[in-house]
Amino acid sequence: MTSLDHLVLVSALTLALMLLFGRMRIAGRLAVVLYAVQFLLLMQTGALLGEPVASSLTLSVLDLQMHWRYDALSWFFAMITIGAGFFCAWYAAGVWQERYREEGHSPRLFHVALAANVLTMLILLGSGDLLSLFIGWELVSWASFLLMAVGGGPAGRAALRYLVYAFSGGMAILAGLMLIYTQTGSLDYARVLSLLGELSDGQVWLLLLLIGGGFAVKMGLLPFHLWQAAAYAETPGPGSSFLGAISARMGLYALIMLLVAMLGIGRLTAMEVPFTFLSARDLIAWIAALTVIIPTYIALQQHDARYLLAWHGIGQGGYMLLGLMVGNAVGSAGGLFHVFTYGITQAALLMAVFAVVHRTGTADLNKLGGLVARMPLTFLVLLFGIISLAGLPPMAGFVSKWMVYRSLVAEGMPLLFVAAVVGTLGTILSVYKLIHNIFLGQLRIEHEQVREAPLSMLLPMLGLSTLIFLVGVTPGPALSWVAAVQASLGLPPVPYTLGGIEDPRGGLDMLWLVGILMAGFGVGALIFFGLGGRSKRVHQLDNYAGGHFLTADVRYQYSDNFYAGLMHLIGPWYRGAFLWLEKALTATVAFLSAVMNGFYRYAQPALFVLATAVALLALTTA
Amino acid sequence: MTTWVALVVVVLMLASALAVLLLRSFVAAVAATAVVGLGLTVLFVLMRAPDVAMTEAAVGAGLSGVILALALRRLGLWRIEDNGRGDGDA
Amino acid sequence: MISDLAVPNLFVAQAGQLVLPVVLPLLAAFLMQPLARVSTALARGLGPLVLILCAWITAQLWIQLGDAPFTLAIGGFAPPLGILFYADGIALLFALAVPVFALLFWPGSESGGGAGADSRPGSDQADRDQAARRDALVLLLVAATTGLALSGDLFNLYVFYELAAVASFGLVALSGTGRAQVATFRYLMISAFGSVLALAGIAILYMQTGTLNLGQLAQLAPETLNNPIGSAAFALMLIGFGVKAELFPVNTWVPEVYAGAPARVSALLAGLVSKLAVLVIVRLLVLIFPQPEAAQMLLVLGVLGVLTGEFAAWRAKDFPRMLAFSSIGQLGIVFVAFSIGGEIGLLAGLAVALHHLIVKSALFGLAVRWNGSLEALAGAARTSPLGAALFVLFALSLVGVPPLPGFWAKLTVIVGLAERGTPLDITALMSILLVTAVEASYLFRVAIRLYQDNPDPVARHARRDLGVSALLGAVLVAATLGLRPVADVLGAGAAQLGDRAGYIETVFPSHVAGKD
Amino acid sequence: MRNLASLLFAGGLAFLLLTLLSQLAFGTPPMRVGSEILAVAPGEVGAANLVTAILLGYRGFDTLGELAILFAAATAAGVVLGRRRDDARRDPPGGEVLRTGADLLFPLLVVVGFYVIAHGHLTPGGGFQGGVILAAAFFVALLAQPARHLSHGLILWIEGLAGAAFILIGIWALVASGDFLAPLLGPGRMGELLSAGTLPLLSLAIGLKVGAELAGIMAHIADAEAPDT
Amino acid sequence: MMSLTLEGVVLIGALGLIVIGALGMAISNHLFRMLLALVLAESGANLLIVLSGYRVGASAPILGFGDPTAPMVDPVPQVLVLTAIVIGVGVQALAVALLLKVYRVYGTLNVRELRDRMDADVATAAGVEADASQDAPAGERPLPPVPAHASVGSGGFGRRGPVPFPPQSDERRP
Repeated sequence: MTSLDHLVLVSALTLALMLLFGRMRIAGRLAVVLYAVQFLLLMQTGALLGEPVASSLTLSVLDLQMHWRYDALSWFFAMITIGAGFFCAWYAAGVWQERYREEGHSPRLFHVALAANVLTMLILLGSGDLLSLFIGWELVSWASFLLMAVGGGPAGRAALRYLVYAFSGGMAILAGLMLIYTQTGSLDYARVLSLLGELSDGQVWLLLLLIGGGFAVKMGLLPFHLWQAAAYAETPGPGSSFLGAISARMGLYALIMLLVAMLGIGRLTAMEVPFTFLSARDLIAWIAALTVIIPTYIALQQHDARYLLAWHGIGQGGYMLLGLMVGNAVGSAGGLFHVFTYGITQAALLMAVFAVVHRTGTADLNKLGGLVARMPLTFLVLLFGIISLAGLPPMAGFVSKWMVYRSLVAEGMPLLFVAAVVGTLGTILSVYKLIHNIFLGQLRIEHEQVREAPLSMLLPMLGLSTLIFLVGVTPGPALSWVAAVQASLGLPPVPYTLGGIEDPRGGLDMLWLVGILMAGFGVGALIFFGLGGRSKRVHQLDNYAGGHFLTADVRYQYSDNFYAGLMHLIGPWYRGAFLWLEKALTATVAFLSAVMNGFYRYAQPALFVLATAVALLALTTA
Repeated sequence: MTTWVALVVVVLMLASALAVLLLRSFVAAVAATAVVGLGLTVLFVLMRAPDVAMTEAAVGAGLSGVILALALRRLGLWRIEDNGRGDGDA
Repeated sequence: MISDLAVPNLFVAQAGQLVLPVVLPLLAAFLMQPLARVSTALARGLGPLVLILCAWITAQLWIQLGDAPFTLAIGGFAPPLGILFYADGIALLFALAVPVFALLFWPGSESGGGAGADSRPGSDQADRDQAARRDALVLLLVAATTGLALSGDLFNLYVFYELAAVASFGLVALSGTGRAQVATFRYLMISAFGSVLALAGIAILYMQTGTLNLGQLAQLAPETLNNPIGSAAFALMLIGFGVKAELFPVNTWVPEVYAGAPARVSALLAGLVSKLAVLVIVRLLVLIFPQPEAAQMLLVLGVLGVLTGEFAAWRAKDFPRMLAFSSIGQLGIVFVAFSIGGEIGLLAGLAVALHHLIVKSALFGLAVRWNGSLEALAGAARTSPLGAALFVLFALSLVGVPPLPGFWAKLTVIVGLAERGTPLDITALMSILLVTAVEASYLFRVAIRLYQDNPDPVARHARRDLGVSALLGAVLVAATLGLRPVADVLGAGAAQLGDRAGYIETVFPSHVAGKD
Repeated sequence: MRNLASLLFAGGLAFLLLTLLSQLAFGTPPMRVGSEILAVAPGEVGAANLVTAILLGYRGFDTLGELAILFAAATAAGVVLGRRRDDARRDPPGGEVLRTGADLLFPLLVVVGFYVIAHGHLTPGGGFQGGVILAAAFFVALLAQPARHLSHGLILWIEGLAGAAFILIGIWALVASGDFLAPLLGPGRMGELLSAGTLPLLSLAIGLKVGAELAGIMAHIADAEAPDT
Repeated sequence: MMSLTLEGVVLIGALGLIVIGALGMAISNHLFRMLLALVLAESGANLLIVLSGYRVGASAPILGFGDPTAPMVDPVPQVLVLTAIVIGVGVQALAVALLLKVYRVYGTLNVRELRDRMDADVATAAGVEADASQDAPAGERPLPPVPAHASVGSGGFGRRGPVPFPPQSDERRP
């Protein structure tokens, strides 16, 4: 039994216990404890800095060996996974779970789904060969499907759509694996690695298309992104946070394995896209950039806070891949680091939104407003979150995004840089919409009695917010993990310091930056309070406009249809393109299905028998 | 000699078989089927298979015809003339 | 005479008793209707009793004699002259599975004759007669399928095949609806046409070799059948025996029949009978037609079956029909697998076939109650949660989700195809992967629907059907947990199944081998 | 369009089968099994009619399967046509001539049938042929008087017991000699009525079974409701 | 055929029967004629089997029936044919029984009329009769509706959840 075995066993135990006792009230807290134990066990494995930790379990099927091991990359993703599981279980453990039960859902099913997700992801991350990678991949897909589908109703439909995408992707991956298998005769990483160099460019392209495409589905990379927003947004609260924080990153993990660990950036750079001046790396980087831009602007026009954040999740994945495709120390570190910073950010944001939903019953941005007075702490969490999401100092998201930008500029990719900035612009606009429509403006009359989110939900949110801030101020420790991951992947490790990175061409020191920021705030506060600091708290409607006193039944401030002008300006050009693709595929399947059905409904089957007999006989005599 | 007999029988048999498909009257078609059975019986005899011939005579030409004819009655197709319902071949 | 010999001969396992699992159901079937006139209870109990006995005999023989393949010359006539039973591991496995599955899906009163659309309140006597006929037909089906598993004589195989066909015609017609009768007639026509072609194939084969014994045919095949004539004979027999095996162009009867027949009968036909027909084709392929053309035919038809079946299922509107189309697709995969040949191909084919046997039977068991349109299934999870959970389990395995057995079976097929790697194989591989995605889409559309809210869901399952499905589900889970031993057993079975020389050696022990 | 396609395919089938089959040496079969059986059958089984010797001896198991198929067809026909309205229209009874003819023909056909059955191992004929004749006798009686209540029960008993007898003879052989359907009672003297061991018994069982089966089927079909129009 | 031999003639007869039977099964519009065609094809197959055992100049395989010195024809195919004939007649009888039943239910045996009536039957009984197929009328429809899962989030970009209060921006665009 190695430490990895312990980890997976405890994770499996979590699943089993949730299956057995998930019905009980204590289950949520039990899950929190168990995730904490898993986290500690993971810390103990030492996979980050030392040698990869292998599992003692091996399987062989059809002469194909399967084994599992954790290296720094696995450790990094597993840490985020378990952490997300921990915080989401915590969020779910108290009031949320009881409300969920009252609404006629099964908390047990939810806990089971969450535990299954964590377990399967841990298995996937430990895969030591391509077959176990595929199996882990499938397991994760189905566990996510379970978590998405437990909500029922629209969640079920969204989950089904996800399933079709994910499973098609899985089949593409299997096809790619078989391609590798026919070429190398093995599915073992080491052996495949040694033989992969002999593949022709055409074969590598095919491989990229099949395996990369399959992995890209999970990551929501263009053009396979259509499923993600609805599926993530419709999932029950903590589940949605969990999925948003880490689930799609499994796709990134697998893509890293394929693109960086197996093929290598160098090979990608050397491969030219036929008939163009682009290399494969440029192509992927541009896909990533488009993935940043398009979903972000789609997020801008969402009217549902959950969907807005879910669409962002797709866009943020683009940054990560973009950073990795730059391939230098800072860029790849930025991409990897963004996995972490974005994970905690998205979890906190979704938790805040679901806290609002918990209290008000809606996530419709057109039906909310002014809640800052009622839910100040939630507001604070959301504020921290959106600052981080938008990539502004002093939050965690700033550090990772800055690293990506910087590497793009430093490596001479100005167009991609512009694309990334355009994406960030959209992010800023849309997160402003988010916080404005929920917390600012006029409080709705029906929300007059709304209270702050319950403590059991508030605590994990606040914990995550603190983490966002702390990582923002002192990214050093987290960057040390990233550097270890880079080392294990064979990338140049990022030169990190406690406050950021060190670079002769311009480093980053968040300690200084935050210090200056704080100093600015301090000066402002000094001025304010020095000048007396008088303020008076009044009710929002204790006011008058146009000579009339305000009444609560009239809306003085409209937040719906936010950015209508901007939307009009941008136009609808990008709206239908990918949907059209999806519909065309569906219609093709429907048409084929109708044809096949017609065959089986044909009234004179003897004709087919006759025709087949003739065909087969002709074949034999020919 | 037997070859010529066989040839005649085969020609007769194939003609009857075509008649089964082409005749509009089902009674005639069933009769043609029985003729095919009889032809088969002769061929079996020629091929030194008396047991088979006997069985074919009893079954192919006799029993099977009876069953089919009985079915025609029950199906309301027991009409010698053209029934005019387009039930024939297309 | 009897008193001395009866005891040792009947109660000590010996090869001669291998006929009993075929003969006893026949005996019971012959006596079923007269017995029903005498005592209804006796007639009702007779069928299950005989099945248990058959299973017991087969199991005994397997335990005591089954280490190596053995033969049984019926009537004591030396091999090429008389009819031969050949029992290797796979044959015995199927011979054991037949009575067990027949017992599990023994048609009860609710799926019996009375449920038809045009059923009128018949007299008690008529009902009892109908029940006796039904039981007799199931027993005939059992005898026929057991015979298919064991027989080592080409024409004997044909006879049992026809017996299985005729018995299943009767069983399908049981539901009594007009649609079922039309479906049965259509089935009968296709089947009979196929039989004509198969007979022509047998005639050609006999003309070429002068024998019907599979062992001797295997001996003679390399010199006499490895030519266009041999391939043509195989093509004809493939079409003939393919009808029940749901081979692509001769499977147009499948959806109507499975939708029209009582669900338990569909379970037997889709699960069991089709597998035995596949086994016959595989025996022919392995023993008599090892030439690549034969395997290629199977591959092409299998791929077409996979594509048509799964795509058609995508649009099916009712539950049994969806299962029927899915069954066509799955059997297509079985054919593709067997066409790969070699040990891996046989292993893959066996794995997919056995997996499909378990899963599709169980799904049809669920269809006893879920026999209507898919829309009507909304919310069915509320009335029968176990049924819905089992459906999800079976759907997962059918689609091929690790670590369920369905995944390993499919993976074996795919690896086998990839290893051979001709363009045709790659096409087959891609087709299988493509339709698997389609399959997941339609199966889980249903799964989601089962868990929808619906104030008026369909009736719950009868305890028996649910029990049978749960049992098969448990077998599936057990196979998942004990993957390695199962794989070993199957591997050994596949090795035996593919051992042409061993077959010949078993039928004609060494010194006769050179005999002409 | 469909007809054209069918014609083309049928033509193709004819052409292909002809080219294939013309390569075979019809008229000079290899006879691997056949000649061996011809050589040993008289001694092993003792039937003068070698076809019967094979039918009931070497390939007796096929014959059992065939009986089962016939039985299955009869049973299935029963399933399909099993329910009959009591008020359904029946055919009118046959005329005087037919009835008298039937009365004469019935015993004659029965006797001939049994004769054919009994001599199956000596001359052409046997269980099947005789059985068909028995069925014909039965059918003639039916034709003459359709309204007469058919004794389904009797048919059931005959077919059940005859089939059971065939199997029981087989099992007797299994018990006695260890092989199902092995020839018992010795070959006897070639050419005599009571020769060829159990073959005549089997032949009788087949005859009765086939006769009952076919009679049952015909009774079912004749008994089916006549169309209302 | 170079010279006219018995086996050649019979071969042509057998093939002719099989082909005519197959043709008949493929082109018949009437189920009864289909059955007759099947009978023809079966006869052809039987003839082919007997032919495969025929030996030029041999006698029937019955001892003491003909010339005792002459070789005999192969008896095995004859046995096979005996079996096949009986199987054939059984199947044929069952088919007749089915036809009677079908005719009683639908009043026709014409393939097209039958299909129309079955479809009508299903259409009227849709939702009422549990074991009737819901599938049948589909053949007449041009194309199936896009299934539910394909149109999730049909607005494209996941505008789901509660119905937005004002009409949404894109619907107001000029």
